[in-house]
Amino acid sequence: MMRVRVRYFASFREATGIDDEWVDTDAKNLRALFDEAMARHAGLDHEPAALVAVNDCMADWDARVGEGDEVLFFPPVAGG
Amino acid sequence: MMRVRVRYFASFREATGIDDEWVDTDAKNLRALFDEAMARHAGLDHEPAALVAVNDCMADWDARVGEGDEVLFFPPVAGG
Amino acid sequence: MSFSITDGPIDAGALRALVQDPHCGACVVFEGWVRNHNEGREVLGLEYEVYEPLAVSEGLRILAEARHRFGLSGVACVHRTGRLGLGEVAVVVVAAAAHRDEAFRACRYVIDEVKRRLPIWKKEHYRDGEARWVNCRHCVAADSEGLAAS
Amino acid sequence: MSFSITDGPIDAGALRALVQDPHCGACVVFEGWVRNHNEGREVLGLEYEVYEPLAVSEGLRILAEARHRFGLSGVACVHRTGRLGLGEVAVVVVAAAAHRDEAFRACRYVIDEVKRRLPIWKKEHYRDGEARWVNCRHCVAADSEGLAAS
Repeated sequence: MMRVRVRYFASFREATGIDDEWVDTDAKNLRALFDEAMARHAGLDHEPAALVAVNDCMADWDARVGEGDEVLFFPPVAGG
Repeated sequence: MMRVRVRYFASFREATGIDDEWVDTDAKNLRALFDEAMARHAGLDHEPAALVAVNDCMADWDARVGEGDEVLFFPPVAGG
Repeated sequence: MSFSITDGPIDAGALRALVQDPHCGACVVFEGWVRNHNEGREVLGLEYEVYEPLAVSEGLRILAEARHRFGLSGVACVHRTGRLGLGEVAVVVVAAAAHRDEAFRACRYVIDEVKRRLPIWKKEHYRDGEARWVNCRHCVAADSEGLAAS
Repeated sequence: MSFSITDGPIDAGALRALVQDPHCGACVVFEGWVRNHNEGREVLGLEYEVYEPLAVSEGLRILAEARHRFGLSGVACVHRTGRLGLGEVAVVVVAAAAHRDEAFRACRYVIDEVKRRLPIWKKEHYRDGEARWVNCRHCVAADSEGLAAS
């Protein structure tokens, strides 16, 4: 079991109703961590174009989660 | 025999040493008119990308010449 | 090479000055403007949310890629955050190169990657009072307590 | 839609204002700058010769083509004539459209056609005192009585 900080942005923040939370998890990768977040937050849903970052670096969904990581869940981006 | 005005631009003007001239000609098209100009002006030479205009409209080299036309001989352009 | 996020008006002239270089014969500028319609709906304004730490580092990465790929002399980008009204400039990209082909391709590359990769989100506010996060498949239209009501 | 020839500095901001439109989400600007080298030779400056009556009518034709092909809202171009120093702006094209793809393609189309079709000629003045009409295969280098000596 490890402890990570999870942050939600834009529509994900509105769907969960929170900016961030501390989570105790055994998730083996970031995808599994997002699945757990969906189980906790009814409004949160899969977005195929969603992105994820760990400790301010863009990451792959199958990257592993580490103790104390700050994980950023980004809904599909729309700059410009 | 018709009388036309011929004008030279940029490198063509420098090659002929004149801005323009009146010419009596039987040239059947603009290409033939340019050939006659080359015969008169030793410095003038074929430029494959040269353009021609008649009475301020772009024209094809095989277009016919008319009495009183103003014919503009343009060396290869280089705007921009 | 310069990438920044601002909550005030973008000075496109200052950005252009950043890339000026006597070796360059071509400069291409892209400006994104807030337009009054999207997908058939009348837009009143929009707001951007930007996660700045990563937007800036990833933005600089995009500029470095463009410089490397296209042999650019200079390239710069500024993106707005916060609320914008109709006609305001949301983003500017400038790219300068010896010849125009590189400048056009680099400018296009940067704006395409900015839209695809940066953690920036856009919420449009419509005349009918609704507001919606753009590009978000599942999001229900948010309520109207935002810009559209102000 | 506006095309003009000028012998003074080009005001890119004024040109951009001409194409502003609340329907447009994208504006692409091309600027051609006088650069300090060409084909390996050091350039000190250049001069343009323009045959204005036809440059303007053909220029307007190019803008109309771009507008028709790419569904543009606004498009404009200004080209310099006469002598220019290093770094000066020789030509500006602005194209505004609902989306960026049309704006990029239209801006590129206009500058490509301007360079290909308009009766405008460019003479480069080099550090070694020579001057040469650009694009002119057979021209011998002209003597140095022009800009390079001044």
